[in-house]
Amino acid sequence: MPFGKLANLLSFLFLLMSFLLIVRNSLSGQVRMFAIQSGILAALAGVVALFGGRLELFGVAAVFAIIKVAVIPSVLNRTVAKIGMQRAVAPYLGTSSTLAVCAVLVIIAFTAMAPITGSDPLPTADGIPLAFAGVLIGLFTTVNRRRALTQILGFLMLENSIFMIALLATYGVPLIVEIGVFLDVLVAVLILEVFVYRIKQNFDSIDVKQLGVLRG
Amino acid sequence: MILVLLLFVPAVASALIARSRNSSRAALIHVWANIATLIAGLDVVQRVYVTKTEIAWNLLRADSLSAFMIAIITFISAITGIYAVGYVNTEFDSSQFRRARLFYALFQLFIFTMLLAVTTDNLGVMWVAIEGTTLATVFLVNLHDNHTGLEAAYKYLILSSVGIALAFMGTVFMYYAAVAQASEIGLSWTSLIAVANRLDPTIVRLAFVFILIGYGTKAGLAPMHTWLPDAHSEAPAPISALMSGVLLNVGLYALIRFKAVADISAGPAFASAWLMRFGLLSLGLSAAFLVSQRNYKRMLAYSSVEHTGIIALGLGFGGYWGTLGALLHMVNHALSKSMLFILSGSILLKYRTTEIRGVRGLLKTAPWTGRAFLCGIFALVGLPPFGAFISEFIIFRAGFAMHSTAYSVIGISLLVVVFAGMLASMNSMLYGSPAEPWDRSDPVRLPLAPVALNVVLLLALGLTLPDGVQEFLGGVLRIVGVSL
Amino acid sequence: MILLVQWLLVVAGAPLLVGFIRKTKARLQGRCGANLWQPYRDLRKLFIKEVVISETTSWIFRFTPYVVIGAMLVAALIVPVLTTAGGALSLGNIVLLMYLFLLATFFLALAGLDAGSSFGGMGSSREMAVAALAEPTVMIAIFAISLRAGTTGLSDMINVLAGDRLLLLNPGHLLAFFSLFIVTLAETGRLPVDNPSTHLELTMIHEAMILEYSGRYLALIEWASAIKLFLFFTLLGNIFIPWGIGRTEQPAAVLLGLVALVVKLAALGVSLAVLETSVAKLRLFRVPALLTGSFMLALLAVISFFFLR
Amino acid sequence: MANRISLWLTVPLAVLVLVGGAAGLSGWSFDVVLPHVLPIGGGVALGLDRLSAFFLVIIAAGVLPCAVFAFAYTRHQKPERDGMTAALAAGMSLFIVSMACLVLARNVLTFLVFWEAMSLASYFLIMTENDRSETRRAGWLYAVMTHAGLACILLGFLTMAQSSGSLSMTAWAQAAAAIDPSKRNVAFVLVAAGFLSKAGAIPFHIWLPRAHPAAPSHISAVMSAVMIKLGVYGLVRIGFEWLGVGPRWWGVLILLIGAVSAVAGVLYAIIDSDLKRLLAYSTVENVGVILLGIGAGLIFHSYDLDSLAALSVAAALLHCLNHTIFKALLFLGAGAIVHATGTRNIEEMGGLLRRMPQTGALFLIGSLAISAMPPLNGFVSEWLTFQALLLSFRVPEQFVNLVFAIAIAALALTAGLAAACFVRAFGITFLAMPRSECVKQAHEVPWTMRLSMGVLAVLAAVLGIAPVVALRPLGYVTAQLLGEQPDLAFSLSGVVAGGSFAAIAPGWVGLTLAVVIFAVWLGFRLTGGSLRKRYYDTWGCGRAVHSPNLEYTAAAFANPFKRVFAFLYRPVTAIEIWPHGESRLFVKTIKYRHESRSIIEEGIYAPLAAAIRRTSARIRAVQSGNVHSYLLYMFLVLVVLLLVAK
Repeated sequence: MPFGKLANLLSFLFLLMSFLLIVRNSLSGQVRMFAIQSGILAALAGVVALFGGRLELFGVAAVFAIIKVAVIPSVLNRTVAKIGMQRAVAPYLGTSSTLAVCAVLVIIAFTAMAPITGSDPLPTADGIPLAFAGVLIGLFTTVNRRRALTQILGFLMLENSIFMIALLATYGVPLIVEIGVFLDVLVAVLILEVFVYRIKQNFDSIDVKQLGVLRG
Repeated sequence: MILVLLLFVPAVASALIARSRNSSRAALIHVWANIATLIAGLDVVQRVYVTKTEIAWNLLRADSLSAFMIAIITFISAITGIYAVGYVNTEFDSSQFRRARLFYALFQLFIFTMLLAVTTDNLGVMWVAIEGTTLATVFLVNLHDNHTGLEAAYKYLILSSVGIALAFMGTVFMYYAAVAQASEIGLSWTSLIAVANRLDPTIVRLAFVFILIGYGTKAGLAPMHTWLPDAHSEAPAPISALMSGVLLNVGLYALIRFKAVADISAGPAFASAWLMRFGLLSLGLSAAFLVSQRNYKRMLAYSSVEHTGIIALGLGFGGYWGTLGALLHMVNHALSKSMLFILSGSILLKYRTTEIRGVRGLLKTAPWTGRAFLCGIFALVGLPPFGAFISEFIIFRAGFAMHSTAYSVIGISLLVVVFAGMLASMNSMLYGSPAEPWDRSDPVRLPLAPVALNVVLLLALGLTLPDGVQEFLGGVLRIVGVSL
Repeated sequence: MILLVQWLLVVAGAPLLVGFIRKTKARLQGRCGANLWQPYRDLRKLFIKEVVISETTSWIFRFTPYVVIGAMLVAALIVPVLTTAGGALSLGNIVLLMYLFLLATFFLALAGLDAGSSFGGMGSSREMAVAALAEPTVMIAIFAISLRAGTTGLSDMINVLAGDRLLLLNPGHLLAFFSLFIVTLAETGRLPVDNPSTHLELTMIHEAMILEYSGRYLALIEWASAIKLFLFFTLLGNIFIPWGIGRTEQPAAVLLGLVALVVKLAALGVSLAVLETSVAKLRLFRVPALLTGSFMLALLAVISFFFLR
Repeated sequence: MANRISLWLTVPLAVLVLVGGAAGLSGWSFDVVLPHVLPIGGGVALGLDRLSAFFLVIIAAGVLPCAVFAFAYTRHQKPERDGMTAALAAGMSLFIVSMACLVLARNVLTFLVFWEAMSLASYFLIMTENDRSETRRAGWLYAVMTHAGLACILLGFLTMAQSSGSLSMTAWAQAAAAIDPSKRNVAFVLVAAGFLSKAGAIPFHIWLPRAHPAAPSHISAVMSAVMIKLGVYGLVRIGFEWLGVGPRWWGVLILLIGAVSAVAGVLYAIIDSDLKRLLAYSTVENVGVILLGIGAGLIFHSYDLDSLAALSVAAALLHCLNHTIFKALLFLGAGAIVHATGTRNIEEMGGLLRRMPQTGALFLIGSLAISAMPPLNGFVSEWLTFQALLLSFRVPEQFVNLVFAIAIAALALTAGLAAACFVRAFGITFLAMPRSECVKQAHEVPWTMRLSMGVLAVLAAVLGIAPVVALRPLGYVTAQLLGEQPDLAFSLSGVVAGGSFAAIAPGWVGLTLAVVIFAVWLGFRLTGGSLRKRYYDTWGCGRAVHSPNLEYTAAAFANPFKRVFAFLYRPVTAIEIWPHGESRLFVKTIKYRHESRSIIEEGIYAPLAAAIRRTSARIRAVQSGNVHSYLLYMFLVLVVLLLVAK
């Protein structure tokens, strides 16, 4: 199974997962989708390490798997449990129009990434547009979704896609930077947890729309 | 050696404060840490200026541009740190010791992350450090833990993290462009500059787009500035002074670093054009908000967006004068804005409201705070005796020299609108007769002294430019790749 | 020396001109009218009578008559009456003349306000309005004449104009004459603008200001307004019909100048009398329309000089 | 006690400026550059030449009496405002120094720094009595208008610096021919707009009638008499020196602005019943007259009729000096009245001539001078301006002659209206009976105030009688500026303009006037005519009762002008009638208001301010408080940039 084909398959699966994450409405379902997506990404990291001859990537893949598949989803689930039942808060765009927008975003991703895929010597180049589509979809989720937790998931999806692009384009960035990024993402999520909980206490619902007092 | 020491002091201080038992010990450690950082910082600047070369230690590296930033960071944090002690003592009574301790600890951590951002040579570590600054200040913005504090902090975190993620995107693409040329190349800025002329221009342009949006968010450029007014008006005064005065400059520092690379590979036209457009947009947008503003802390926050716009215009005009004007304007803005936020803290302590209508006859009730506030506003708005007038004059002269007269004309007319708006607010606050039961006392009187130092420096920058400083700035400009 | 003679002639002759105009007006209205020397008798009567002064007035009220007569007497020194050679002092040109008249009006208006009665105030306000609106016409008329004569000094102006044979056929010259004639009516308070012989509070402008004056002060002011009329008529006569006035100081030229002056003044006096009997007083807020009309005439005079050269 | 000492600081400063000016006029000149200060703009470059020296004399002539006036004026303030007197003195000294150095500035940055320092100092001085909200508004409007003026000047200077490649003005003069005309025209229009806003010409004058009444009287005296002239100084510099010889339309533009300012200024002054605002509007009028002279000079300069240009510039500068003297005298007079009565509204005044005889007499001299009455200095400069305009027939072009005709008509109308305005101002304030209680107890002001006014009155008389004192130095100034002596021949008493075009001997006129008046007065004394006088009531149609409300008020006096010039005032009449309770027919009180509106304010500035406020309100909707829209902005920017920035 040549290296390039495997990487493209995994990237495609990654994009599929992000689409699924958008469709799900229940918080726990979304967290589970995110865990699976991170798992796929960890596998991709392993594949790149194996074929690309980058041994230290195995370590990175392992750390990535621990943080993104185990630690963060458990933290998210703990918060979901603490928040308890939630009134369903419809996002700004319905599911069908969201998917239409995501399609457009994929096309934009392909046009934007044209120069990169054109000049990239590495076999994994074809996956980059897919990864970049993940970035745009992650960003769009934070815009579209009204619940704080889903916004955090959107942000995490964005981080994952960027890590994926790094993997596909340059077989990963130097180690020190990787660790720094993971550390920052972890701390960011922890702080966001605290805030979601604090919002729940003050506004008894995590709909971010109530946070609209500061104007002008 | 010296760089490690510079970073070591705030980190250790933050840890020590976290474990200290009473607030007076925490304050003591805090003040001494600030002074030590200032001394270390000035020593780095002195070394870089004397030896004309940079100091390097595997990951850390300080050339004249980072020495310039270190000087700003350490000086402003020392000034704000001293004032912070007075502010915390009056703001929090003894019962809220844990909150005061958290304040001091995060304050030192904040300084550590900023210093790390400017002293590291590795662009990835720089990104991590800048993301670190956001994380360090989130809880400081929400120190008072009320509804609006929570809202501001949440928005600040989400917007900054998303923005910074895009910046990392840009860094990855820049790294990709570099790897395509020379396979075994680290993510360090010096190596990037060395290979810059061989990079593929289209990829560098794409990377710079992400960098501009990402670090533009941290610097407060227009469409991405929306977190800034909320965060700076809700944070306690010393913190918003530090954020507005220095953190925005760190964002601009990252932009300057990447602009240097983009100018060599993709030609100066691309980066300058977009910087000018974003700069003018932030100037226009902030002018609209400053015309009739009701809250004086938000007024100062929007004026930060305005000044970032002016600095972006300066960088956009480029050439020797444009960049020199931008650097000088960074210093002027840092000094005047931090001074004004400190004073807004005192005003808040005395009048207990951030509404401009609520504050009247400041010159009568708190004479020294009032007079300093007057000097601050005049410095901020760019009136002659103070430095901002000179730097704006240089920037717009460069605008004319670079034949982008349209930008200069619109810029200057927007500055007049801003002047009208801020003067109206200042007039209603300083003059008039205060509401009846008023006493003539300056809150937080002693720690107000460092503000005088700010005024003196602003006047010095306004009236003269000693040769030593001009030479040092010439060195900085050479690093950025601009020569007379 | 000739200057002194001219000066005395003006001072003495002014009341006679007023008497002559009143006489002709009376004749035209079928009345027999007072004889020519009546103004002199009025002045002598006023000089003897006791002066009644209002308590509310200040020193300005008592100082104004002297200023008014002083201004008129100085003006008399400037205008060449019999000969153009006598301008020894060359005090000033026609612009100074207009300002002297404005100085007199200035003080008269102040005196009108000083008494504190509503008539004085009304008179001053209207007099100043008329004087202000007349000023542009005067200046533009002077500009028209100076274009033709190349100078604004009175005596040189007359000398230059006299040299031009076809002067009266030149449209600009005639237009300037008519505009200046209308201004004379306004400045000296003659009929279409202001009725000199009435004491009806609401219609009088010039008379209202001097309502409070009596005795020798009133005499001085009456005499000054007579001199003003005399000077305006000599100006009109000498500038617009420059022939007849003497060029040198010889007695022959001066006598010829005297004869020419008498003829011109008589003609102007009769034309004024005819005008006054045939036209009624304009409503106050129609006067600006009249003055704007005269301004247009003067402007046409200037334009005709430039465009019809 | 501290503020007494600080007041002493202003007087020596003014004397120093006077000495500098006098020395400069007599030929002493220097050029000094301080490289260490403001190094970016090439250091602080100060140079003294004859034109700067003349303006130094103007500054000193305006400031010295006001500094003396300040002594008594501030001593009677309430004690708790001690800090205010020291601030006032400090502000005044900074004001004097910045004006003096501005006149000496020789490069762009120095000029701009001192220009703004002057505006700042005057802003603080206006804000001394800041407990009134109208003062704060006036101060704000003044600061904003001045800053807008500075922005125009900055833009103009930068255009010139860019096209001539240097920051020093003298370099511009040499390179003027090489610069392409369109850039020079843009620079001229911008910088002229900036200077006109400082000089208070019509389209930019709205700050003047608000700022001057708000400031303490001696400060508004300095502002009106001196600061305005620096706008004129700038115009003369760029018109005749820095930008080289300009095209015709420069002069025509300034001439028309001057004509409009003169007429509109005096028309607004006539209907105003606030004494200090009335004087402020009359400053706009006098600036108009000065601009007429400068406009004529520019036109002659562009036709290379340099001797005529020198004559008109000399007339304009002489009017600058004269205006400084009599406007300072009038403002100090107004200050004395406000000090004595406490009110600025002339409707409430009356009968002050008996209660304040010396102030009244001095105010009368000021009124005569400003209405250009013969024996005083106003007449000489207005007469010279008339001659300059009348001499315009030597310009060959028809269109330009027509423009001059309009200018002459405007100047003449202004002269008439100014006389009417100051008859009203002096008459209603000083004559007849007092109309309010506070005016009844008015008393004469301390001697220092009267001294400063007296000095100015004497100066007005001296310059009126012997104008050669000012005309000779002006000859050298215009010679240095235009390389040509003005077309003037002047002996000790007489002045002859334009060859044999016009001659006048103001000295002799004054003398003969005095002699004739004395002779007539003496005549009565000697002839022994009936010198009997009797004091009795004013004639009131036979009714015995006589009270102040029978008097003619200021509004009534201005009514004829309001009717005739209704197109400018567009008056709004409002009548409210309060009937007695029972029936509509019995009226208790009637309130009649007849307010006029300013075309310029409503036509230009109000819509502009409303437009700015509307757009900014719409833009403010961007910060809607909703984090999703913030994220949306970032998302859109990213997408747009990806598609556009290739």
